[in-house]
Amino acid sequence: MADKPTPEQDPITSKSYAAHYMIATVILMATLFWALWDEAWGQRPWKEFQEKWKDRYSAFLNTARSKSTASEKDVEKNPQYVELSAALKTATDNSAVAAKQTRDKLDDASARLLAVQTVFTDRRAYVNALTYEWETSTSPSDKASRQKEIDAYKAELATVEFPDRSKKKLNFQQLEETYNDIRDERTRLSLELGDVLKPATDARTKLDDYVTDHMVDLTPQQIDGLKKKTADWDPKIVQINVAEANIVDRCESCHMGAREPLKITAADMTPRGEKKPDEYARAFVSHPEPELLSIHDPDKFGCSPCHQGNGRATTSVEKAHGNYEHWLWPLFPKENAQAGCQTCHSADMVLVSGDVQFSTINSGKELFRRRGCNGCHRYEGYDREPEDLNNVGQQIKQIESQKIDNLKQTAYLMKQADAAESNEEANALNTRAVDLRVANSKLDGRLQQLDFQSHSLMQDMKKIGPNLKDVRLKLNKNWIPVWLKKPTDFRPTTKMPNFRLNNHQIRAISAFIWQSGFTDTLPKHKLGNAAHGKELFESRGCLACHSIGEGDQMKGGTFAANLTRVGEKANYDYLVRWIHNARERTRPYCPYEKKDIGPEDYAKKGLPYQFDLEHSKCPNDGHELQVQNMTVMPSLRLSPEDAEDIATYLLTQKKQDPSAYPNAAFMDDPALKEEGKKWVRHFGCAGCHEIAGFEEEGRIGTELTFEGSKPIERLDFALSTEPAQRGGKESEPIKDNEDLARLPDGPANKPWYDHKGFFEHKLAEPNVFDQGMVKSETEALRMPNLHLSKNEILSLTTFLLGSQETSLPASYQYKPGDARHDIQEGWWVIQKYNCMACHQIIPGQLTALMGLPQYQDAQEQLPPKLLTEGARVDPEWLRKFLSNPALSTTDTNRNGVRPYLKVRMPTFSFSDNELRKLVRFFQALSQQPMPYIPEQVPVLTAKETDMARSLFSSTAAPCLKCHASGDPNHDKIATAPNFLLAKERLKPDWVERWITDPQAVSPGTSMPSGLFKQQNNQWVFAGPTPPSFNGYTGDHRKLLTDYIFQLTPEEQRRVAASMPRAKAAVQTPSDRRHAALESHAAASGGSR
Amino acid sequence: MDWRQLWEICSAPDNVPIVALIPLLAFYIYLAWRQAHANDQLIGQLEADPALAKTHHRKTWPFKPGWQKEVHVWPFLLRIEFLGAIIVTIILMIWSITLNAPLEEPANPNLTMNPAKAPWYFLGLQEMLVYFDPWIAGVVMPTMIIIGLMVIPYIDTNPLGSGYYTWKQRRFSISTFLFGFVILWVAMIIIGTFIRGPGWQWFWPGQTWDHNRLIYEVNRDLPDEVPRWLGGPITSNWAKGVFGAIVVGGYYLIGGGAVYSLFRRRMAKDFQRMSLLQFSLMAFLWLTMVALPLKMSLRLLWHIKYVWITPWFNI
Amino acid sequence: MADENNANGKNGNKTGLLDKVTTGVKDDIQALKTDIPAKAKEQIEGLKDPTKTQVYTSIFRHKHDDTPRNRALGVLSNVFLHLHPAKINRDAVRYSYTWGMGGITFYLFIILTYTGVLLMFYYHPSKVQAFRDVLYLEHDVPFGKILRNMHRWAAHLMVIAVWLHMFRVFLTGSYKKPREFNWNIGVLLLVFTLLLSFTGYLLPDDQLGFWAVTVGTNMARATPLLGHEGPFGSQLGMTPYNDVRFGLLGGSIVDANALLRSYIWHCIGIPIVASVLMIVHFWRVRKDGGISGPAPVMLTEEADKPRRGPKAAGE
Amino acid sequence: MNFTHFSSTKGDIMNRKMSWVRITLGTSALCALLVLSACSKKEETPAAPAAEQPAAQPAATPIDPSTVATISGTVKFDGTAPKASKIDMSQDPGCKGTNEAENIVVTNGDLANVFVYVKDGLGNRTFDVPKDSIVLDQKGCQYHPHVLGVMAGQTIDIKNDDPTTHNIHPTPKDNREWNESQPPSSPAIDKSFAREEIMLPVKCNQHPWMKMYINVVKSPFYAVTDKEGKYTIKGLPPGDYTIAFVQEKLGEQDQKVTVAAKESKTVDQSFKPAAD
Repeated sequence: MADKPTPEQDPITSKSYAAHYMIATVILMATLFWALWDEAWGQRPWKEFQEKWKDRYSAFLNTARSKSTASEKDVEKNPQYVELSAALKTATDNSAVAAKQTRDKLDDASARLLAVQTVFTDRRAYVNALTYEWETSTSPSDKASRQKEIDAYKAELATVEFPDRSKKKLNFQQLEETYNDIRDERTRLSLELGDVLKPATDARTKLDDYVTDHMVDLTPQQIDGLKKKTADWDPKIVQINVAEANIVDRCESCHMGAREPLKITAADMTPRGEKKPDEYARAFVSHPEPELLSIHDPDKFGCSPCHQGNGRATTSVEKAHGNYEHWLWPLFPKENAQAGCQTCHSADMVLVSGDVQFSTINSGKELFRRRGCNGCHRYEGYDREPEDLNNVGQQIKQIESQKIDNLKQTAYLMKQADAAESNEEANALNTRAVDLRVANSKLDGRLQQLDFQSHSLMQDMKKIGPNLKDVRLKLNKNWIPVWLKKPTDFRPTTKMPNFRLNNHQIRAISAFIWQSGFTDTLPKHKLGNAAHGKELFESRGCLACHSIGEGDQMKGGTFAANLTRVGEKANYDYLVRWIHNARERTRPYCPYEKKDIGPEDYAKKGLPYQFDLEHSKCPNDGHELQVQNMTVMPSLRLSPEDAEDIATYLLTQKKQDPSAYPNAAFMDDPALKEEGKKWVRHFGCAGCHEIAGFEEEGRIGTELTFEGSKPIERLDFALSTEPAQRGGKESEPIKDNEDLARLPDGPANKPWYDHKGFFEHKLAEPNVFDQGMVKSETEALRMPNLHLSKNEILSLTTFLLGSQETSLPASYQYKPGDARHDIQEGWWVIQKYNCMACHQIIPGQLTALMGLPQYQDAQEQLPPKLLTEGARVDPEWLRKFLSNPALSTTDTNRNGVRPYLKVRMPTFSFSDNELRKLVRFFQALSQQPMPYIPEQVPVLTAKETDMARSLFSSTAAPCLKCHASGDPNHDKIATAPNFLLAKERLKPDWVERWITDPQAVSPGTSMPSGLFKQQNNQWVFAGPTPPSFNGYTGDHRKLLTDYIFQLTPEEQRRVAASMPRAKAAVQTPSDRRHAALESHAAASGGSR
Repeated sequence: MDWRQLWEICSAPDNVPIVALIPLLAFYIYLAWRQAHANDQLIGQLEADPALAKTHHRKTWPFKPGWQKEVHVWPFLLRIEFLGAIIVTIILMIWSITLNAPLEEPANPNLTMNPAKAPWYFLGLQEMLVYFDPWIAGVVMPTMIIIGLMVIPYIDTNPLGSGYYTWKQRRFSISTFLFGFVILWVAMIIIGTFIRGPGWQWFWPGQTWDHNRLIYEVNRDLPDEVPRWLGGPITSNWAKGVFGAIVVGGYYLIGGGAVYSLFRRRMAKDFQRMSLLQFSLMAFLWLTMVALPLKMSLRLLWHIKYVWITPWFNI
Repeated sequence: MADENNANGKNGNKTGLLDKVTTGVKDDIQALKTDIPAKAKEQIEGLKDPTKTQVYTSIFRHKHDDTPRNRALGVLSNVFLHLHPAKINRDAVRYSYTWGMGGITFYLFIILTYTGVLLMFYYHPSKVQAFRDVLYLEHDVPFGKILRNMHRWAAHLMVIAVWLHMFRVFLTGSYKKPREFNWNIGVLLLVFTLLLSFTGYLLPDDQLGFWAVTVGTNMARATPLLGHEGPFGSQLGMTPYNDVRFGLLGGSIVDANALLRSYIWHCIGIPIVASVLMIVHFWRVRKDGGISGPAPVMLTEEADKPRRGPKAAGE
Repeated sequence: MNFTHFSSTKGDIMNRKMSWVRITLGTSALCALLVLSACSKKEETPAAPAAEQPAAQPAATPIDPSTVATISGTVKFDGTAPKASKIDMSQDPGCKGTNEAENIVVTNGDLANVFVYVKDGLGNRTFDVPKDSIVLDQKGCQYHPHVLGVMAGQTIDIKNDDPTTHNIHPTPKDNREWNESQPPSSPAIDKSFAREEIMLPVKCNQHPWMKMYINVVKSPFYAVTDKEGKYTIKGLPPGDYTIAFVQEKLGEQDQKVTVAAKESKTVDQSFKPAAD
């Protein structure tokens, strides 16, 4: 540098920095503007959204308006509208003159009031000020002088100039009076005006109401309002702020249409000429379920509690939706949106709102139970029976110890009392001692209740899989290893998942299961009639839960096993016992001793070897025994012969002969048994099955209650971590085509390193995260492949995504304490026993039976719909019916209410607990109060009875044509219940509603509508009435209802006798086939 | 080569300063080197020509008699300062507009981050945790660094090179500082940021940060590695302590000797100017600093974890 | 009006007083006609040279003609510019020599103070609020995001600038006599800069800060003597509940107390100490003879001659 | 034509214009607009987003009466006719009818009660719904006719000529279900079905044998075979058609037919007994 030539000028002082400054300043200014722009627009993309919204929504409203105008025109064509508008015109014309006069008077009064008011208020203010001085002055003289001043002022005359230029001089009092007078006059006049205008106003309201009531969409006026609102809209953040729940949701800053009263689809918002809805169009749609929003008012709930996402963020779509790395609550994907329901409704088994069913989340919840997920994974609220039992046990212990304490205390107090110094003290101590004894008696009562409960709960406990203690009695030995190899190979629709067992494990497990089973012998049965068995199987309702046939041929419900190949595996004698009463147990189990009790135990105590729900105490120690098979399969109250017929039929269901299975003699190898035990424990078989020695086995899986909010780092993607984060086709770890087809969104393409991706992959192929890893057979992932379908995985994923620890305050949780809680409890039982396979409980719900071909033409043969069951039946009757659907202790081989139905309401042996829950459920579902106090039905006079009878037997009201009457000949063709049941069974108000319009209560019922018509505010019979009705002014509907409720068997016979009827009833061909069965139906109605 | 991984690390908002630091440091080292080189040339020229040395203004920048020797702060300095302020403002604003400060999930004591990294400027210390126990890496070493920095003016007795860049006149001090700052501080930070992945494992740039990676690495202690001919692996705790003390003490003694030898031969003048305290302090700090890479190489190359094992502390 | 009031108020001396008042008022009106235009003219004249106004002269104590005197006064009479001398070494304005890093550091400190104070308006150092407040800043506060970004990035830049400043000071030997003490102040400022940044790291209460601080403070466990895991710590009765880490965090884990402590150190404690040290640092720069260079090079043979005073620099 | 105000609208004139065209179309069915509707169709295709349009019902395409063809024929039953099963109506003395089931009525090999209609080939032609209603009579506890064809929206008058009460209970798949009681000598019930549905079963719950089928179609080209198995479909414009023959028990059989203008074509069909 030193070599460089020295410049002439001193560079330090001569160098100019102007250019530097120039450039720097320009850049600085540019940066500042950039910062401003960024703040105003860059960080506020919603402004662009709102601009677009204004354009597109206005255009949409224009279209909507013309449509609305058209439909308004339609309404205006209506004669009723014309009438109303004519009425309006007349009323307006009539009142016009009077209204004008009154209005003029009113105007005049107002003007005069104003004139007085200006003077009066001024003077009153001065008086008030003086009065204040008087009030606050302390000396009497001062007060006196003030008083004088006030009086003088009040006496002064003030001039009031009225509108008509007339002047008046008034003192204060006159002024006040004048003022009040004019004011009263004005009030009177405005009331008068209202009266005058009333006819016109009323007519106007009627007209307006008529228009709104008759237009499906908004009226043009309403749309104009929306148009104006849209046009006047200034871009601004739209936010919902709920401080108590820390919700700040600005979603509506972009989703402007969410709460609009019109239905807006993405297509509506797509600009013309564009094929696909763009980002804006998709953002502007209205909420698809406005009804949901009316329950969950967004002003209270916001958006994010249901949908998640980052409600505060408005800087970009990704930020707002929370779809970025560090946001823990990203928006639920559209297809999983119902996961949001779990936030508050995790305790509800079935989510229904109005007519909207939340099928995804509902089926997720149901699958979780049905597929036995909770056999391995704990989930809060999904282990009710065992948890309740545990709870009850603890309470019992606590109360017992409290009782002992009380006794001790009593003894001590009494001793103290005896030694007390004074009588008062002794009495006080004795009183306390007595109180404690009474307290103990109360505790005894409570204990008894708890004992009942634990009895009930033992009864309620069910297992998802069959009892494996019975394998030796039940199964073809050689079949077991084949089944374990891959259950779906034998039965594609089985609930039993595939555990990917190797041969060695299969041998060991089968050996253990076989050797640990009961070795009791079963009573022998002779073979029955397979053809009759088939008929019974198809008609008695077995197909509600079971299916038969494979692939396209499959028919029946999916709740229980498919029986297509049952003949290959089952033992006939066991099958007969099972069909006759599946709950029948080989040996009772004592949870206290943890062993199965055999006849030898009973013999030791000299007791008969008898165990059932009434004999459920352990002979050894008196503890409650498990006396039932823990299955939900009910008893169909079949005769032993029928059971044999069905079993014989089922044995014919096979693809190969049972003897074709290779011999599995190794199952008797005792060495394998020990190893088998290890594997049974390893794979958690006891989660679903009852297995000897594993009755109290714990769960092997992780708890899933809050799986959705588990940090992503805790979900072990193993070698797929990196690929999942990056996405792309090659990131898909599942290679098996069958499993690949289970993925709801198909093979991975986008990055899937999130909860959804994990759940979906794990459910599609549970060992997917072992992919590429070297693991020993004990280390390998144990979760079995549940062979779920795409939709099932979608539902379960939704369920798990929603299983989050919520930050919402407790008040947001749906934990109702009232009738709605009964509904929650009831659904648990309803789903447990698959009631919905036969009965329609919520509108639109399909039952398994509805799909069967034999009911397509005979829908009246379907089980009754229970849409308004709670309103229909007396709860006490319902309880009786549910515990014994035959409604008879002796004649059980029939239906109690509808003997004409071939499908049979089974006996579920509900515990008292579950009976209570079910009864409450139906009452609550129909919004009926509990307890039910029956309505008093008035006693009919003889004349009324005669009238009712004559109507009842007339051809116009052929009630007994369909309803059973107790006459065996008639009842063969009856298609409706006996009226004699009504008194105990039904609620009178429901009966009235029912006979008016049965189609509204139970759509599709055989009972026709249109029996009554309304006349003079009375319901009268629509057809010709018997002559005795002439001059009767009462309500026919009420009369008939009262009559039904007072019907006696004699009266019923009298009605039947008076009916024109031929003797012989001929059966329809289908009836003929069931001749054998119909003898049971004959005795209908007599059971009361 | 996993470019995506590399990009992810480099573009992490908190790593941007480190990415920026590398070229900045390179630029300034170059800037310093250029001036030092020019000065050194000038010094050589002047030392060769004493006459010129008497008259020369002794700077590498041009100077003419009559030019102001001092200039007014206003405007000549302040205009540069203001310009600097504007430029810094611009840089900061653009940086702030384009890159958001990181904000991760809410703190969750139950969910450990992997890797859990200290702020980037402490990554050098965190890297030291691999080689030393926390009490050395986390407490002793920072203290030593601060003390070491603070005593620099008192142990650097070389009066030359005050107020100008030079290499020739301050080879030892500059090379020591460069070693400490660039190699031990900045390079460690870069290693901590770019090389250390999940589990604080060593990932070469472009290698995927695999959370499941397992590596075989068994570390031994020096006393166990004593060859058989030297008395075999030392087993007793007491002997281990003594052995370690000997090794460490030996290092400082022999090292001290080497430093003395170096100074006596190469920097005699500096050595003369130094008091015993100054020299021994300097030697101790210098040896301690050099000990770091030695220990690191023991660990990285021979998997030696501890040298000195006592019941109370391990080094 | 006034007359009327008078008349109403006092009824005596009606005529005499009225006359007096009338003439007085007339007189005033006459005078007003001449005075106001004159005053107005004067005012307009005065505005022509605003530097003469009292307001102006009260603020600026000197003229602004481009004279050496005024240039010096411009610096000396300004409290901010007063940090600088009136005149400096002609080459000290060279950026290639100074790198301007000290100034940039100071400027960044000012930015940090400014943005930091603004951030304090929105931030509550409590476990419940802290993270929400940061979200609030990010999404709600006008310019909140850029504010937070600037604070964060300026802090990172400041760390880098401090390092480079130290690097430059070392390379030019500017810590040498008489500036040894100021170097020490500088080292302390470096430490405080890092601490400022470190204490700020925890404040958003996110995973990043939480784990960085956890890692950072975990080292304190191993403090010799004072940490429960450090050498001799347990022998001295140190437990997780009384050791130095507990003192730092106000608890055995990083929690609400740690957040509050962090906040107070970050916003009050360290800034005050650092400001005081900065004042000393700047003061000493001037008292120790301005910045060290660029000094004329010294030759080896001159090394042991008595040093020339700083005033003689530039020869 | 009231298109003058087009010029006054601002913005995207084309779009507005088109929407106006549609509105005009939707509200008035003036023949004068027919030409225009053709034009507007051309414009519609590119610009038609799924956005809802005012339900523009294209007016019924006129059929040139001079070109229409006629299809007629006989439906036979191949095989031995099943004997009509007797119905026991004794349970209701009000029922006095021919006690024969009507599910397969064969006389001399001719199959009655087969519903014949043009299933395919009419394109998107629409037809006016006849104003006249069709009568369904209940007489002798049987429906007359047993198989009924009706156009969607056309009124069916249901009468009860029996001295007993009936209830009419259609169980459709694609229409709304209802079930109404009709006492003797009560006024006729007027009903219509909005959607196309073939072999929609109707029954009376009180008389289990009472069953009939309504066929709801969109075109007037349908017929029901008479006792001789004969049917005639008149007024068919020339073209290619699929004619479907539907019998309640024997199912549906299709035939492809081409008819020329003014042609009178005979299309016969025969059914075989069901497999079981």
